[in-house]
Amino acid sequence: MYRLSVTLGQFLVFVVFFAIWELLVDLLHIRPVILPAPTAIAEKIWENRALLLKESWPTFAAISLGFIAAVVSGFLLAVGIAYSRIVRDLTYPFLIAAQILPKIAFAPLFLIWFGFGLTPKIVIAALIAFFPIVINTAKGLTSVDKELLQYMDSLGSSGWEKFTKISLPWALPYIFAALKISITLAIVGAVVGEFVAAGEGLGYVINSSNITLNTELMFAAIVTMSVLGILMYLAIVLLERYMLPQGQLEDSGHSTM
Amino acid sequence: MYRLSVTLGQFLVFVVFFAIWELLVDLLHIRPVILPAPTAIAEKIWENRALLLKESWPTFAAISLGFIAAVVSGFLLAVGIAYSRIVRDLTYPFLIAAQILPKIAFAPLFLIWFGFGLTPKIVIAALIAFFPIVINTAKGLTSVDKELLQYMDSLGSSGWEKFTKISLPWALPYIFAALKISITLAIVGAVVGEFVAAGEGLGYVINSSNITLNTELMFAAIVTMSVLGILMYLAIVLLERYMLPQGQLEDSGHSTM
Amino acid sequence: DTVSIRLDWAYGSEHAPIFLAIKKGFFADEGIEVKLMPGEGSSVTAKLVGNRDADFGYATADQILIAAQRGLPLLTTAVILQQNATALIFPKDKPIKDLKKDLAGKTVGVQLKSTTKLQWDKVKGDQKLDATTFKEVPADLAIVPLLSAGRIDAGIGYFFNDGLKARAAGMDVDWILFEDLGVKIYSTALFTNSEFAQKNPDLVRRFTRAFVKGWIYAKAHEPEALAAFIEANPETDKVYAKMKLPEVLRLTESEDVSKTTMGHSTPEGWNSLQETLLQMGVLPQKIDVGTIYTNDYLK
Amino acid sequence: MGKAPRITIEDLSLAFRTGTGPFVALDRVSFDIAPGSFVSVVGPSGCGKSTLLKLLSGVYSPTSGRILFDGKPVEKERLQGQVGYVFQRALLLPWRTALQNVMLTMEVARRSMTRAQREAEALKWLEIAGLKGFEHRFPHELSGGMQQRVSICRALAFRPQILLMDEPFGALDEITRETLQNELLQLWQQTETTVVFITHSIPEAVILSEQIVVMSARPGRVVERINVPFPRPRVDSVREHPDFVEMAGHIRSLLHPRAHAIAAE
Amino acid sequence: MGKAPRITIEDLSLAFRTGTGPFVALDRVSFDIAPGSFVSVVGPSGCGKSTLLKLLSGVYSPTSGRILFDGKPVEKERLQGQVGYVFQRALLLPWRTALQNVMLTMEVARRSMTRAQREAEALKWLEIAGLKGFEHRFPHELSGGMQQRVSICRALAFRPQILLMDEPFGALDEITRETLQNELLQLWQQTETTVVFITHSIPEAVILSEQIVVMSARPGRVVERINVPFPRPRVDSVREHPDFVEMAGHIRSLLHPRAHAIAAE
Ligand SMILES: Nc1ncnc2c1ncn2[C@@H]1O[C@H](COP(=O)(O)OP(=O)(O)OP(=O)(O)O)[C@@H](O)[C@H]1O
Ligand SMILES: Nc1ncnc2c1ncn2[C@@H]1O[C@H](COP(=O)(O)OP(=O)(O)OP(=O)(O)O)[C@@H](O)[C@H]1O
Ligand SMILES: [Mg+2]
Ligand SMILES: [Mg+2]
Repeated sequence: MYRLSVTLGQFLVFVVFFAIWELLVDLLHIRPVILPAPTAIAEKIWENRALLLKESWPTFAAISLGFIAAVVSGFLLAVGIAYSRIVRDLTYPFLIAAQILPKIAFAPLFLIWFGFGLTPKIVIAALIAFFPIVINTAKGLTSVDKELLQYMDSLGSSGWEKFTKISLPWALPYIFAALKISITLAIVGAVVGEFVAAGEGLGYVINSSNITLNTELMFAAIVTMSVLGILMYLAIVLLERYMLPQGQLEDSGHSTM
Repeated sequence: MYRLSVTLGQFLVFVVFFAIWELLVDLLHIRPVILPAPTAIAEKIWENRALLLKESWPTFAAISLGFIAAVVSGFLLAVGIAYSRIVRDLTYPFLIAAQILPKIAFAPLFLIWFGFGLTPKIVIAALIAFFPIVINTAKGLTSVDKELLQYMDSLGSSGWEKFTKISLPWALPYIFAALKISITLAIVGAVVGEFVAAGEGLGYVINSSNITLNTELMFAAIVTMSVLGILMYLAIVLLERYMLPQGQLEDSGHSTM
Repeated sequence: DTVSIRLDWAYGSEHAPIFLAIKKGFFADEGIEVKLMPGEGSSVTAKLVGNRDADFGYATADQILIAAQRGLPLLTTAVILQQNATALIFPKDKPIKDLKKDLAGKTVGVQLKSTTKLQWDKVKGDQKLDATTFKEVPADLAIVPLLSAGRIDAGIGYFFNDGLKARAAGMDVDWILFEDLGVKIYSTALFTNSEFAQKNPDLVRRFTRAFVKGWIYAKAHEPEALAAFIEANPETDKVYAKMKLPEVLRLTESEDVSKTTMGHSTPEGWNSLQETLLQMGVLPQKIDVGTIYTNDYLK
Repeated sequence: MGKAPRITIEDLSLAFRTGTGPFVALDRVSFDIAPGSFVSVVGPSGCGKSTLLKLLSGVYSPTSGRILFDGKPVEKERLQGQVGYVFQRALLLPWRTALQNVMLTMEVARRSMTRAQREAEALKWLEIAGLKGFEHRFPHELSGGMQQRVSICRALAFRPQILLMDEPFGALDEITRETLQNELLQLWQQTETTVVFITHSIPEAVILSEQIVVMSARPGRVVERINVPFPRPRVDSVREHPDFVEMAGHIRSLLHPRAHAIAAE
Repeated sequence: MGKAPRITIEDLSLAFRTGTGPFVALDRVSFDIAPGSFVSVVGPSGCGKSTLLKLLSGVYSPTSGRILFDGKPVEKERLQGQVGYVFQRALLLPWRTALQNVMLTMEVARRSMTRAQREAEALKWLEIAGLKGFEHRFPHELSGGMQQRVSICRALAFRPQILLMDEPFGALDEITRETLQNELLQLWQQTETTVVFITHSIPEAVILSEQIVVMSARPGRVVERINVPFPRPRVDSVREHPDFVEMAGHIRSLLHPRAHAIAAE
């Protein structure tokens, strides 16, 4: 019952949003270069469906590879930070510096350093998506109940066991929060990468249609991009539902009938 | 003792990093337009110190205002999400969609929608920095020990008291993790904003020196940018030390002598 | 042989002759397979070719000169667009006839991401405009929407990009060419890495020949060029593309070219460009322009 | 401070939603608690004692049945400042020191007190509980029994009208336990406080209370309600009194068969 | 399974770092534990009992002094699979069910067992503890006593050579407590297990153990070590035996003055 009305509610908000948009464009005679109407965008999407689908693939590849690279490396670094004070103290300043560097400013240089095609896109996506993984995972790993670890110590368990049986499950909610943030950042990264360093992909379509002031096509590509992104985000949500047992999901807790 | 050697270690890593960079540039005869040597950059910073200092102000303003806007609005939304299932269910899809939209692609349109100067920069910075605040804060607020809240209920305490005395302090570590992620994103946002929508600020210096192939100046501005960012990041770390009592700081815990 | 070439920006009908050359097999005739890539501004293209990440580039001459002065080994083999396309664009209902008077109180959009802003600075100096009487705002990639939204009263951009796009979008705009304000400089040119040229003189010659041939042929067969471009870029705005191509082709003309051949350039032309850049303040010192261009590969 | 209300528990049931379907924790429990009385609840582990206390404090809402305070249904607003609750777990705020944890309840339930009054009151109770010198320790720096004592102080310090105590003295040594029992009885006698007290110690229940509610498990039901007639103060020697021994034996026998049945089930 | 080691505690001290400077929790504690013996530790709350157990299990390292197992210093590797520990808190993994929590120790400490064996063993212990039907509940769906029982099962299920139990039965009703006491004694008699048992109940200590270590607080010191000579099995009636009463009284008197001093300090 509740689920159904929520879905309806979400749908309604969507419809109202687009209706207002359409009306505003119509009533205020806003030119398509400034803001195209939703119907015009929809039309453009339908017209260019083959193109948009085709261009989605390289973008998808860049996002997923960049994301995976960020997750793997970020996770490993977080483990280092959580378990070794030296690693933490020696990497933190550089980590932060690296995160603060406006990577977008480097994008043209990336082109020169990493060549064309997939590589620079993946690098940018990974670089942008990396930081939240490190911060959140390290936080999760260090917030473990100390007595639980002591209990494992009393069993003479190995560090590896403590890690897999206690710390990792404990940190999972933190990690999933990070994954959700990072996937969206990987998307931004891949798009930026495609702005500067690619002749294909949705980012390229967005950029080139922006330059040629083909605003409808730009919006069409942005919409496709968003749909792609939402699908990837949902994949993570599903993974979370699957991996986090009942005891750890947000909406669990004491429940009376 | 340990602190001292860490500082030395960090310093050493820095020195080695720059030494290798300098050497590589020198040995491989890399042209300054492609990658200037650290010494050349340092020289450029010194030469242009007045300019860089002056241009730091608008950037600083954009970052801080955008960050504050993101924190305030993100926090409020997170509270709504944590306490109202309807708010959560109705905002989540849009939140995610908004996060996934390549806001950078919109940057030129922001000019049209928000005018020139500070506003579009703040908007972009806030939009990019917003998401981690919402996700992490909501996570923190919903992860509170249910029995603690029940205890407060038994006292007949108001929702506001439960919030300020239990949920908020409980969520603080999550919130600070988010602040650290977000400040760096606000920096990226402000720079992107300055790339497209400003005639001043470090982002503008980076962009315009990139066009005139004055790569040294571009790096000089990037370095200044990073220093600015690191200072702001450190401000948050200090705030964290000050606000999180001993019981909640990362390195607390059972400690024997 | 496979030769890569990076253009200045995303594909537009200003690149139609290149698509035509590929389609007609001019490159194939020379035994060359072309790897065509869009660009992200002339400055990036210049850097990439200087770094040997692309064999050829198609970018504005000012950026080539700046990059060469900054030590990148670049060699221009054909100056295709002989005239400066930069213009002050404004709606007809807020006309600007006399720069000195009509700009007062207006907001001018400038593009920081291109040297057009610097050219505008030179114009301001040359024409002794009082910059305090009007307002300049950044407007990268958004001249037309901003004009359309009334956020700016005039914008600096390429007339064949921003100007024609505005018209294609149904706005009634006019423009003053910088060429007519005394900024006579070469525009877009074909260039390569000089080290690459030294090692492969024959390949460079063949490539340049095929490239220029495309432009000559396009000038004579404009509809065919347009068709080739649209075929390769079906999602393009066809009205705008059709409007733009003849204007671009017209820019290939000059007194010099009419006497010699398409793509030809002169020491005077390059020196005048260098002079302008010096005045604009983007070039710290002079270089010998003879080292950065040659007409040798035009046969 | 007003008078404690008469508490009427009518046909109270509560079922939990679990992975394997609903689980009935309390099944039609009914009894009265007179104002100012001292009621102990005993029963096997898992029979629903804590659940009953959570219902009384308004933390849970019943699946059916109701709880009346002076004939009126409980409302959260009316509960404010009336109920002191010692949870089974110490349940301290990890970011507050012992002292600050004790002050928490007063902040919430006794707004009229000044900060200084709160602190004085908290310090007094910490001292009674033998925690002098540990006021500024964080919970993780205290032993298990000490944490439990802080939790008891927290509930006693604000002098509630109704005191719900879930095995408060379980983790304490005999001496500390006796000290706190005495303090509790004194507080109860001096004020009009109603105490509902869960314990696993039958002697403790008999020594402290006026009435003992004996519960059985699966589903949680009231088996018998026993009045404890011994005069006060009840000294340690009452333990040897034949009536005392008999009553303890009776309660034990009430608990026995059921409990064994569970263990063997 | 090998024989339990002889445990030698030599001059063991431990100080905690606190906000207000170092705090001595244990002060030069020395005693021996013979292989296969049952030792109870009693003492006022906060006297360092839990700390002692954490030192024995290798969780803490002493500030000075040492612990020898068969004459050799303890090492983490050698402890593996030897020590079962029931913490004072239930300390279950919130994301594992009761069954999975019990299986945790076997996964770590008894690698040779198959999954099925582990499960069978875990189920057996859960049944003994009266938790049949609750195997697939998550900790937050169990009552306090049930959680504690899961924690006890977890320690017993893998049949360690040394069993450290920190007030294991504190939160249990008499019947469940007796059942588990009997199970524990049986396990102890059948195998060569050494048990170190913390309790606040003097009768419990006397009934269960061969030796009782009485501790005092601030700083934590050993006051006396008492041998318990009563023959086994010790039935409930032993409580009435005059020797028993006398011993209990003696222990109480050892704890009394100190404890009162603390409360008044
Ligand atoms: N992590 C810690 N930091 C500082 N002090 C501590 C810490 N852990 C324990 N203490 C102190 O050490 C002393 C002994 O603690 P311990 O937990 O061993 O007591 P205990 O005998 O088990 O008491 P209880 O019966 O209450 O559980 C206490 O005074 C306690 O405050
Ligand atoms: N949140 C919950 N979800 C599902 N079942 C629950 C929940 N809380 C308690 N129960 C079940 O309800 C029953 C009663 O629990 P309760 O905590 O009231 O027992 P109790 O009498 O306090 O036991 P103990 O003496 O062990 O503390 C138990 O069987 C328990 O498993
Ligand atoms: Mg209970
Ligand atoms: Mg203890």
